[in-house]
Amino acid sequence: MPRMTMIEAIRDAMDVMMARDQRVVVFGEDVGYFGGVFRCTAGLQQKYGKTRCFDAPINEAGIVGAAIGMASYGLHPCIEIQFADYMYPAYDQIVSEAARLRYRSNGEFTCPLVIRMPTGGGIFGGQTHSQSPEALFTHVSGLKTVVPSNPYDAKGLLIAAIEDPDPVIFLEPKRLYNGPFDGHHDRPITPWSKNDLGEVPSGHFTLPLGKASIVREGAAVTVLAYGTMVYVAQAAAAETGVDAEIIDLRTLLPLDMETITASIKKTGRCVIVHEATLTSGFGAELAALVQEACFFQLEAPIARVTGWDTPYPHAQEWDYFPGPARVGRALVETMEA
Amino acid sequence: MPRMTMIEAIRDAMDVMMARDQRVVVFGEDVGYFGGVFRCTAGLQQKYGKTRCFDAPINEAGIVGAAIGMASYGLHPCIEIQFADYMYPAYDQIVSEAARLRYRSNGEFTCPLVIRMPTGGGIFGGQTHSQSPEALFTHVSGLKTVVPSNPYDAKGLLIAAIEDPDPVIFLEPKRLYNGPFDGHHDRPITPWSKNDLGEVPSGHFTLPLGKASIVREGAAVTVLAYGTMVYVAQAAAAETGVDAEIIDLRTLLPLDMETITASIKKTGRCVIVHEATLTSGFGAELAALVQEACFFQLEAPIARVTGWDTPYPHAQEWDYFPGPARVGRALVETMEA
Amino acid sequence: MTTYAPLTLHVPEPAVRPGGTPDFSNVKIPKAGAVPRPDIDVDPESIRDLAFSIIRVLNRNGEAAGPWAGLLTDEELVEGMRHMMTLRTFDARMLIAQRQGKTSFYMQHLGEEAISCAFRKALSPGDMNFPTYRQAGLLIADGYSMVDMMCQVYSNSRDPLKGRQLPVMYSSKEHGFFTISGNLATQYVQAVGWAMASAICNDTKVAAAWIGDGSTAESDFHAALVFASTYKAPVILNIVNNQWAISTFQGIARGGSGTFAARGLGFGIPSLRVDGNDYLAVYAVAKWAIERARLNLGPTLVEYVTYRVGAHSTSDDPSAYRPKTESDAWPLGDPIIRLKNHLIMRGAWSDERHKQAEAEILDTVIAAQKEAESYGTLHAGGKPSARDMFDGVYAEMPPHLRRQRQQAGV
Amino acid sequence: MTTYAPLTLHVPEPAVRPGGTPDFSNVKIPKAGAVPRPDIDVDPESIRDLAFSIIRVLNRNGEAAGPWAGLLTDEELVEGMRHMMTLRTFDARMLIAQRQGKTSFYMQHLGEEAISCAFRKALSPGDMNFPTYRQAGLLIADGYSMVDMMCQVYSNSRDPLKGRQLPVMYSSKEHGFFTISGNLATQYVQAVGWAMASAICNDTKVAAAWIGDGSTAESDFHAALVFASTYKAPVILNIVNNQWAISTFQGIARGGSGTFAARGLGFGIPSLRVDGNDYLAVYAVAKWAIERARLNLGPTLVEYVTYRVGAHSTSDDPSAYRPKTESDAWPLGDPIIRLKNHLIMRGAWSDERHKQAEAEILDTVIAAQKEAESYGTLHAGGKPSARDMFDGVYAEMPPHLRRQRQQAGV
Ligand SMILES: Cc1ncc(C[n+]2csc(CCOP(=O)(O)OP(=O)(O)O)c2C)c(N)n1
Ligand SMILES: Cc1ncc(C[n+]2csc(CCOP(=O)(O)OP(=O)(O)O)c2C)c(N)n1
Ligand SMILES: [Mg+2]
Ligand SMILES: [Mg+2]
Repeated sequence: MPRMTMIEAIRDAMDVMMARDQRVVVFGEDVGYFGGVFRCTAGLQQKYGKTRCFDAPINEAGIVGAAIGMASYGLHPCIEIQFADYMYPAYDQIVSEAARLRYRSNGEFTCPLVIRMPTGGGIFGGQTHSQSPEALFTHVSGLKTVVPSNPYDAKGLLIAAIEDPDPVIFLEPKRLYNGPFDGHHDRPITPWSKNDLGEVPSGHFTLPLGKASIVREGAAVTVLAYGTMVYVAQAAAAETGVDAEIIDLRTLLPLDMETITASIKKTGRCVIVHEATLTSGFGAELAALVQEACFFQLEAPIARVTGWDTPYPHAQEWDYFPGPARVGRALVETMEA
Repeated sequence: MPRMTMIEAIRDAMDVMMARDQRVVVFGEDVGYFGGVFRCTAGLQQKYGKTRCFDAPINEAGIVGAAIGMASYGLHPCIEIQFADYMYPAYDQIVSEAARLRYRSNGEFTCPLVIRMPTGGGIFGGQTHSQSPEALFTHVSGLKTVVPSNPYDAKGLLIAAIEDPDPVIFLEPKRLYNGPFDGHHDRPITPWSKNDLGEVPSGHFTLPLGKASIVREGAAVTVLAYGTMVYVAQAAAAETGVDAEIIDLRTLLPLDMETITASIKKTGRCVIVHEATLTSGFGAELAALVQEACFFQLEAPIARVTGWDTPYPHAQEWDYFPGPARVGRALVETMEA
Repeated sequence: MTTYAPLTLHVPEPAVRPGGTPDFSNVKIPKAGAVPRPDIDVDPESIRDLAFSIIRVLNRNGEAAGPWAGLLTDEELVEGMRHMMTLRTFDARMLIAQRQGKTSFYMQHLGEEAISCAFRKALSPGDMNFPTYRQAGLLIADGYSMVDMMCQVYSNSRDPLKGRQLPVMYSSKEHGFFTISGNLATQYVQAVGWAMASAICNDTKVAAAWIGDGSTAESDFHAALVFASTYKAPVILNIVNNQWAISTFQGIARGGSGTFAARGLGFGIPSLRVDGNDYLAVYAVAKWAIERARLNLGPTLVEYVTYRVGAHSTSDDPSAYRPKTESDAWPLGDPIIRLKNHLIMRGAWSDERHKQAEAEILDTVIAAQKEAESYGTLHAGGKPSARDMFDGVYAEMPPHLRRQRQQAGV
Repeated sequence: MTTYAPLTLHVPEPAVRPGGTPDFSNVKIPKAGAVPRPDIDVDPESIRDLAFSIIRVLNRNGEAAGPWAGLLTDEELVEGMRHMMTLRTFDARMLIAQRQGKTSFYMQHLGEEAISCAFRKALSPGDMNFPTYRQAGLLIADGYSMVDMMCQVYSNSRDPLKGRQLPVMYSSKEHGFFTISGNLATQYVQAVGWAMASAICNDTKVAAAWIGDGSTAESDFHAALVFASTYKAPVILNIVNNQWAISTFQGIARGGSGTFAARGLGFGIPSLRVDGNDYLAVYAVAKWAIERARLNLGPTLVEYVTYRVGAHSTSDDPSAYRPKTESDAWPLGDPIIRLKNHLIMRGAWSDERHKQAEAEILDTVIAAQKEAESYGTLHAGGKPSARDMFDGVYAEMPPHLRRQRQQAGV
């Protein structure tokens, strides 16, 4: 199997789908000739022509709004918002329009649309290149929200997202584009080419939206994580020696409650990790669901380790980022509670 | 003390502040000559002139964006978004700008701004006149979020919000504008003039942001509610006979965890009620906090009774609205768990 | 150094408020027939002045004049008048129904009937409108079932939208009528995207975007113009300037530009203004703009100058913010009366035939209403089920929604 | 029925891509001095053509020509040149520092120095700029401390913004420089609001909004123009058209309008284009627009025609999307060289003095850099504390944040 970075896997997913399905079109800021500031669409314009992959004006509302119109026509747009931090101007189109089209028209008009956006910190991007807005999507009925953590998943999930008949928010942890990252920013980085998860089948394959994956089996405590935090959690488990079962959620909505519940019924403890700010983050929903489903099995309070309730700072990036030390502490405390 | 509707109390708060403080300006769609579609600003233009209370173009981003500019100049704008459902076009200005101005400029530029918006259902407003987007604000560092449930609170909290040095989202449950509403839509309505909470002091007074109020003392289970749901919870308690302690949160952020924790340590049970959709609603954050703070006191899973994860439908309004029957069932189930 | 006088904020005000005498002397109205009809592939720069004039066909005497006249046969005009009369009658009945508590809300078209009725006739099957709540004429003129429309208004058991939408927020793909959003302006740019899709697919369908004067202030309006201008999308960008946005006069949205059509000038988009109460003028301009789009010549912006005679909606009382008699003073008259006079002048119509048509139409509308009410009204009779509420959020219901539906016991 | 050819989507492309020969023959450049200078209270309608021309003062021979010339003394011009040279040197040093890993990111002004440097000199104390990341000349020309700027770039212990902001996102209330947002266009409408506040308070301060060519496509641009037009806000709406938005040429944002200044025409806002590489022309137009605002005559829109000679940012490599030599072909030249030639021609400057000034400025910048680095750089030396991260989210820290700070152990 070819080895790919996450960028290559994402590009490959679009490539496969553009080749198979004339309805798939790709556009966004700088995605055409140049191929995107993270190079995710490099070469697609050359291969499929500029009416299937093109540069958009800098207007996120317009990008999503136009894509909704295209989707309702019958196309399957897969569009890029340059950074998740810049999705807010498009939020109305996403929430009030894309998410509700099928419902309000009783299925007459639908919106098969994928909105890709790089998310998360760890690249010294400051307040406006580091955000993780997933909870702002999971609150909205009609959307699905996906966060892949490796090249293999990224390709399989992105193809599934493009084939999905409904709007899918596809959040790409930019810190993982070129290799896994466990939060040890002072250590050398392993590229995907040296990691098994960089092995990605060529051609068409999908992973179902709504299925989590257990990335580490364990008996002591269940860790719920996604994106970059999957690796941070693994580092924390390794470093503390806590026998954690680590679940990579992959899709936040629909959520794989079956896998989550089975694990927590086994371990009796739960730590939730995400990079977004704490209050009303997706961890809140996870905690609420877990305590509801597993109340009588829980032996300790569910802990959340997250970004702080501040904007994402530039200089204090590693104070903000919920790294392995903080996650490790939560594991130990949860075991001791 | 004069009796007022919630509309009158809100208007009175602005009136008092416009008279005391030249810096307070009021604008929004239809708020000038006409006085607002809910009449909350009626008479203010006549009294204070059209440069202090005026009609705005229909552009919510522009309304908030211009208000941010004014606030940074030194004014204290108190602006209206006609319905909370129409705040999305302004969401970027609220999240990326208003909420972060103080932080990113290290206090050089600040944003004393109140954004009022009618929220919630119960008036057959359909998908676009019924939403409760509070969780989309509580996730954003730098914002405060207030939801009054009666005329007295509305006035005291709104004056406090206008005096606050930071941006405050002020959500007005429109179903309560003219009287309390317990969800029994088929029964006659009591106006505020017949309710003690309609007694509102004239002149200046404030209620602190961040203090909840216990509206019903009880020993069996704690109900966390705000806005319209405060009355629904009261009806449910009365009808089931469950000895619930009902807390009206009043401010969602900052949250009065002291009052919440004290109550749950006493009752050992907790039911959370809100009208917004379930997933990633503010109830998720409440559940996460409560299980963390009171894990060892809890005798039953924390229950959430909320709007369903669908858009707010028109015809099925009362199927969607979490009424006293559903809340009552949750009370009983939580007692039996 | 110069000392400067203190700045003051300019807050525009309408010429008259309740108590005052209506005054439209500031509305400059060119003679019917006076505005030239440019070639279809005209350079937008060369017709900038059309954004500041008003294209009119019907003059005061009911004659059709000038280069935009002569496109429609007597039969087509009679049909157009019937559409407008039907829409007006439909509105009148639904307004009463709302007052009777048969539904929660209604919005009428009084005075604006010509715009959507005439525009629809200029479109072809397969084209798509992205309408606001004040273009039901697009459905009426395309023969969409009035019963279905009423069932939607009543949110009853036969409501094609299963009670999910506010009254008048129709949807009919078959009739080229995109599902209406309650959010203003959002669909303007979607129309552009739909038109781009038609071009991407090398089809020949065109889109029509609709917006009100007040809503042009929304930012999505800009997004639409940027995308339409850049990609030369086959779309007609319609602005219905009915002078009011709820209680707010059009000057607040328009600001210092003389007109709304002027907004198109900054984008190199041909921008025309047309007498919105003149069925013939609306049809002619629509035809011109649609032809441009279909010939791949790109977008056209059209401002329809009209007046909202009725209240904004059943929740509104305009006497609080404008003189009660303002609509009588409106200088462009009533679209139905103007077309009627024209037809009579042409010898194709008479007062009796008009009265007869009125009666027939009323009968038809009442019959439709009876049928619709047999399927229920908002608070009585048949209604969509609570189960319907959970359907259609996604193509396939995810587990959490299934669980919620179970909890709801439906 | 006519049959129509299939539609096709128009996707604009720049004239040349890497490998091609740079070609600016489509940029029509009027002679210096050719464009008239209208009265300050001119009717916007009567100067529509200024949105399609370019106001220029310095001609090819370095002479100042025409009605916009003659506003600045030799000393002022020399000062202006020093500002531009300082900014260029500052940029060069910070670019190197970034490459050395002393900070994470940098954005330079190469080729665009005249715009912000000249504009600042036309403002008065108390006025407020709402800049983008490419107007640091506003600070340099106002005498803001370069050490403070560098400390911000380094996010070090003396960073006035405590390490919270990305490099170059300066803030200085004292110097009329609003805290920069990383989000494009958001501040354009805030500038209008600030200007409205000045008018509401009956002050005499004016605001200047700044935006790039690419960012005019953002919807907030529209919000700004609507509010400015409606309330006649005392604001100057600046558009810096440097031909590129990262890899995207200006045609994608501009679409079918010939220019960006044209966008103002739809709002009745006087809209001017000016040679952005001509210090004298920028100053003259800025002065005119600021005077209009201060006299309560309302907003002015100004498009500065320039070229982004450098990369978009340190994360960008323009050779991937445009010919490497494109900047050499740019017909409006280099702002520093042009002003230098003018001063030499005036007898107020010489090549030696220029070299000397270069050396002096380099020394000053290096000294500032040394001092700044003594307070730390991003990854070494003094840095803002983790405690700083929790401060300033609110005026008073709420309990939940206090608890989090405790948890963080800082
Ligand atoms: C985004 C948004 N903001 C506000 C509203 C509330 N609203 C509904 S209709 C209306 C006035 C629209 O006026 P106009 O565009 O002129 O259309 P008209 O009603 O005159 O046809 C307003 C403000 C809304 N529906 N959506
Ligand atoms: C809302 C938003 N969308 C996208 C971006 C990413 N971005 C940063 S700069 C830029 C290009 C801006 O080009 P232009 O406005 O021409 O300014 P210039 O860089 O040329 O000065 C883009 C797309 C952003 N910062 N904010
Ligand atoms: Mg209107
Ligand atoms: Mg640019």
